[in-house]
Amino acid sequence: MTTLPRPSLSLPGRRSAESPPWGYRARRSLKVMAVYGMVAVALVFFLFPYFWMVVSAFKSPGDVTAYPPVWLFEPTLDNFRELIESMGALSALRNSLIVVGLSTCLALIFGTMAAYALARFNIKGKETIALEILMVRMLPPIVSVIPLFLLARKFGLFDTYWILIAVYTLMGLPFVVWVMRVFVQEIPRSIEEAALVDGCTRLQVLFRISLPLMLPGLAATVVIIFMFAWNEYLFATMLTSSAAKTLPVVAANTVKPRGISWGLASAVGLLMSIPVVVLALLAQRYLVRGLTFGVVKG
Amino acid sequence: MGVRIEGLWKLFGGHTAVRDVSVEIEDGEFFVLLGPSGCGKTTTLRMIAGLENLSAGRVFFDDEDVTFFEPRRRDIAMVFQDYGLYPHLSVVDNIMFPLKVAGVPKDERRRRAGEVAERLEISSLLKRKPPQISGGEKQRVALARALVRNPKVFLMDEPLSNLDAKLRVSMRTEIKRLVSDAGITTIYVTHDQIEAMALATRIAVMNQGEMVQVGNPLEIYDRPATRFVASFIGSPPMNMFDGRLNSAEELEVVPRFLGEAVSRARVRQFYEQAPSIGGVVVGVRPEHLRLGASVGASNAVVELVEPLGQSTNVYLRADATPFVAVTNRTTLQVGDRVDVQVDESNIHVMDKETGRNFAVSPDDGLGA
Amino acid sequence: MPKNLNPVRGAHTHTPSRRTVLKGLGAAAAATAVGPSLKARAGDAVNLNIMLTNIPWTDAISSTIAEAYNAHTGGRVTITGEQMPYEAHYEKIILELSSGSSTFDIVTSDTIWIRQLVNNNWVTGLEPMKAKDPSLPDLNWKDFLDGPYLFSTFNGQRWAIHATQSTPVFVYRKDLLEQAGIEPPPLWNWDQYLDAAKKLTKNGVSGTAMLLGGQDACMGDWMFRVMGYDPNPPGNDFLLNDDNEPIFNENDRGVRAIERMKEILPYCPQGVFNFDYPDGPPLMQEGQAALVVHWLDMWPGLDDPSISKFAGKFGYTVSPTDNVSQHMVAGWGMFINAFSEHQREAYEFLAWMLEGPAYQMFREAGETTLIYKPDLASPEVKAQIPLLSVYDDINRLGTTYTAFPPYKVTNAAEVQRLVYEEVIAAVAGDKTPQAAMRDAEDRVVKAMRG
Amino acid sequence: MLAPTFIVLTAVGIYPLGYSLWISFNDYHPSNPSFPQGFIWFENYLTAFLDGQARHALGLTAIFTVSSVGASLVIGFALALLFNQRLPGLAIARTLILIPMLVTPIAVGITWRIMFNPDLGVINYLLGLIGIPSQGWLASMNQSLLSVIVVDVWQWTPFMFLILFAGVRSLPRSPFESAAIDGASRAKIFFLVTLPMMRPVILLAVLLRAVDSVRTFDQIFMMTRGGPNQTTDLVSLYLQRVNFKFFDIGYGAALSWLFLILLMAAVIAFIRYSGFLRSAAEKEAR
Repeated sequence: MTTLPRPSLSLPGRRSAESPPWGYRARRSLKVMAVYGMVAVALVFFLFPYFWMVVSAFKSPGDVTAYPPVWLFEPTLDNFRELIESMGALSALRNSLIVVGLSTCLALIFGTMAAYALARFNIKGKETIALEILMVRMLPPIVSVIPLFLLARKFGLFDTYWILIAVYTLMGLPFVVWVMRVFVQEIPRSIEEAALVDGCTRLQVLFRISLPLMLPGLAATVVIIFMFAWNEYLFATMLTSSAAKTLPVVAANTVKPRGISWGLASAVGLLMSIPVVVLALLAQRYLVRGLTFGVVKG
Repeated sequence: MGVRIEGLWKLFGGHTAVRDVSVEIEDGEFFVLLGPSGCGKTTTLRMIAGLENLSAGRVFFDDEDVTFFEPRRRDIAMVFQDYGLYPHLSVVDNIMFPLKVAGVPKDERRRRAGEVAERLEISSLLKRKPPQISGGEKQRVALARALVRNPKVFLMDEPLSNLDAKLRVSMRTEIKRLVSDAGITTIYVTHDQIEAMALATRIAVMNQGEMVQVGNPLEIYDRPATRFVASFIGSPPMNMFDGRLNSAEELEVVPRFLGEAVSRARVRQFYEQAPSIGGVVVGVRPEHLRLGASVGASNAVVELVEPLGQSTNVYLRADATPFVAVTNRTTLQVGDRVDVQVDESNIHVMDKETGRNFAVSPDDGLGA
Repeated sequence: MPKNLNPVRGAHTHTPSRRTVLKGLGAAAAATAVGPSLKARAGDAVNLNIMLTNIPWTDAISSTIAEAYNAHTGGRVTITGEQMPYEAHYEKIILELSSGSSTFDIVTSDTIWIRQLVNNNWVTGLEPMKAKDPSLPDLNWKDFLDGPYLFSTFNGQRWAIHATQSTPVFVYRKDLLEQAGIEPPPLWNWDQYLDAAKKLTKNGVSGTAMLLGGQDACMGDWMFRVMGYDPNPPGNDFLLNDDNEPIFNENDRGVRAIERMKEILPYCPQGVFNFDYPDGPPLMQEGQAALVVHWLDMWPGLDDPSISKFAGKFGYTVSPTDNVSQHMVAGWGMFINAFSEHQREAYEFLAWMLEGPAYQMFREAGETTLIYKPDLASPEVKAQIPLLSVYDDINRLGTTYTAFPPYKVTNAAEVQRLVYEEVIAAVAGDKTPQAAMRDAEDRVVKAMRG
Repeated sequence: MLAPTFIVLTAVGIYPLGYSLWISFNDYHPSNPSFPQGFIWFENYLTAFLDGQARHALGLTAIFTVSSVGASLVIGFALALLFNQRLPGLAIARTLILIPMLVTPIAVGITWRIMFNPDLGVINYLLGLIGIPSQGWLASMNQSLLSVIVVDVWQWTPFMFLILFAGVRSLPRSPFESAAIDGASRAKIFFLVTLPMMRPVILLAVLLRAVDSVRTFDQIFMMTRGGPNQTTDLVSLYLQRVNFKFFDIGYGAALSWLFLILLMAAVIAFIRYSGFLRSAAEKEAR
């Protein structure tokens, strides 16, 4: 038995005054500085174009094309004014919100139901289904835009919300099914069985028990499918006219043959990014988890 | 190889996880760090391994200061609570991994891995991958991987806590056998006092970041230095009662028979150690309570009897205070009145505030 | 594909007439007033929906003109317009009209797509309408330039009212020419142009600019040069003869045009290969180039000091040429959709447009390619839009008008694209100009099937 | 419960597909009734095999996809490891870095076109400040493809990063500590432990990105429309031209189908070769 220290009742600070040698601390702070340095480089690369877009949105036509670029200028809201007054941005915004909002909801509901069915009931060939879902995502949109245009014409759906809602619902479905299947699987069956024993119907189990547990997954999915539908251009421009025109069409319209309205284009880009960025910020905690599609369980 | 740590501190933000821990572990010792979860034992182990930066202090292997060595330069092996196997590698590749990164030739790697696998009886699993084998098997693989490289120090972080009760006991004996065969210095972290008692040549009990007592298992059991150690070790735990040292003459405690069992001389001895302290905690281990048949002076009533086969837990109440005693097989029944007796030497009197055990003298088991 | 070949349906000519009666606006129409249809009852408000693109004169249609016309009809007719990006305008026209859609009552279209609309019977001729229904108002063409007739008339019939007329204009920096000691051009040949471009290239200013990134814009650049070489019978386009055989490389003039383009390439800004119409004006406003030849309607704002650093320093004249005195014209027209349910109202609206004030509203909205003679004669307008001085030069030099090339074929967009691809490949140096022209001829012949 | 999905899939997904399959066996020019129209068996498909522009577009698409996905994988992985450090402020930076993927591709295209403008753009200006001569970017036939790849990497690396980051975060810690203790250097830990353990996540991220990347249209259309001189003429842009400039709808459909079949073959090969779905299914079974 060797000499052992007594149980120490000493106060903190007595021994900690003795600090690690300089080399050790320096190496560590060098490492921290390197991390922050790289983060700064990444931030500049990923944020500068967005910054430039935001800045341009508030520039006058003379400032926005100025060369060398001007960094200090008198900000103006003219671009936004023009968007609203002569480019119909407000009604397009309303259309976008209705179309994208509804289709996101529908895709969520249908997709979650399908995911629930796939995950809970033993359906053969899950691998094939996953593959098929992926295929829908791979379709070049240009393949289906002309048939859909004719379909919409035939059934009087052209330039209505319904056709775009249907298309965006389809676009979102594969994603929802894929992500939600994983979240359904992670809900212990025993919880649902307990609810059944406690006298819930199957539907009540779904809405009262399972759905709340799937919320993180739903949140992540909402952001992604909302984003894709919100930013979709080809169908929006082909399947609508004036009544159901959405924001991406307005955005494309800012490229005028006599000069890109750089300010207008930036303003509409900024305007459009706001809802998505807000949504993503709200759900970003869940985004990380929701996006691994069950390949990793986080 | 001996391990010496001096004044180890670990601060996480404002929280002090490890507070000025120093200890010297001898070559070949099986040293257990014991304590409840969050007491800093795992952090201490990880600082020894080099996985955690330390806020202050020094770590020596023999006489070499390894405080700022990266883990890979310390020549140690470690078994993790969740085994830390590489999920993408087969069992044999897992075992060979340390040899591979050390640049051992392939044939040599295979030979050594085969030997270790043989010794741990996992030769039939070599081709499988970790997700395909059971917890006990993973545990063996992790041990094999640690043993294959003949490390200087063997670190184990709660290696048995993910196993079921039965397997835990059998693995426990196996680990003890393997490690003592190899004669490697081992530092072992656990919160299970039985495991600690069974394995250790010496135990260090930790609480709230501090090392409160170091000693061999029986010392720790018989002479707990503090109220914490006393209550942490033993099952069922030590009975504890609030009491007062009113004067050099009197130890007041309910149930009264306890106070009565302590001689005046001994009360004075306690009182001299801390004359100003009134509140004390009086402790007695359940197996030190002797239950006699009631001969008039019965002082307790039986409330519940738990026959465990080997022994029996008898739950009693005296002076409206409940406590438990452990006896051999007994015919006692609920409602029986019994006479409870205890030896003065088995009664611990501890400072209510600091927790210090007056029954253990400072140089008693705690070294200098 | 079965199409409604009858451009004017009975129901649609009759009902509006009755409306006019009740409004007390046309006595003659009373004679034709017959059975009311459920769709459009007398006194119902009518909405005319117009397919527009995103340029100033179409802005005017959906704003000031819409208001004025609504007031003019006492609130009976409202005008709505939908702006299509120029890039998407062509495909939208085809998709809409080929499916027989009545979404748009009036469709605006670039010159080069006109044959498509007419040959497919997607639009209603103005003169046949008038012939069928004499109660319709007369169309007053006399206050407008002659150029647009070229591209809105087929088989002796009028198919559209013209909205604008564009023509090549040579824009140059007066100050830079003066500094370099170059006499400013009334009429240059291409050698003089190249020479000036060389001299003007310095200090971050390019001698000249081209817009090679856009199909239509690059074709313009090439055609300005093509037409400078050989006399053509008036009315012939430079691309195909009357039998739709390629003639753009007759006597190697296509090759020579490409060589010209390659010669001035070193004196162009770096971005020249990706520049399209929208990139031109900022380039000149910021003073990055000294000379450019391009369509008149693509250079607005050069003399606006709030967006142009070199406002007031630009001169305008006719496009350089070697030995021909023809000048291309192109522009936009407004057509009546053959599937529209409001053809009569559409006609009335177009007739009202031709009364004149609407064209002044074009100008007020910022349009610079004017065709309304009273505007063009006004000194204030000319001072306001110095670009228009090019018309004076055209008149002074006695040039004749000729229409922009591919307007004569039905699949103009495709033909233009094929030629564009070959021209750009040759300018980029992927092919020799000769090979490119041969390939272009082959591909155009193939594209003319059927 | 599968019914609504099935209905939407049929009406909006399968029907147009079937229609375009049928059209692909037709000569169909809605823009020009005087052209021959009608059923022509496999003529469109035969034409496609001889179409040099289609091959050119396919080659460009392959280069574009491989380099864009490859670059965003490397950068995304580096970012995932970088942001896995526990240091103050990184959480905010991590969120900010997601912004590019949230911006409308149309606006992304326009913004980058403005910035890439060789004569008026801010990028050449900034490069000029540090003494780098101005580049042609989108206008240069040598750099245009690179430039559109840069934009794609810019926009979608955050998406890649998000998936990889989730993967890195969910990795158990102990194998890395085991490896450190077993004597592995940082590089060895990365190649022998991190990479193999991240394999399923990497495969997933690559698959998702690649499938999206081959369809990229909006940004490139806004930036170059396939130019200059067709150096950025990806399949999606060529398809748009065939369909909407030439209005050769039958041929466009045939090209689309060939492209889709090729893509499916590539994806299936990728999945089979990498055992991606199998490993996911195994994981699920446990």
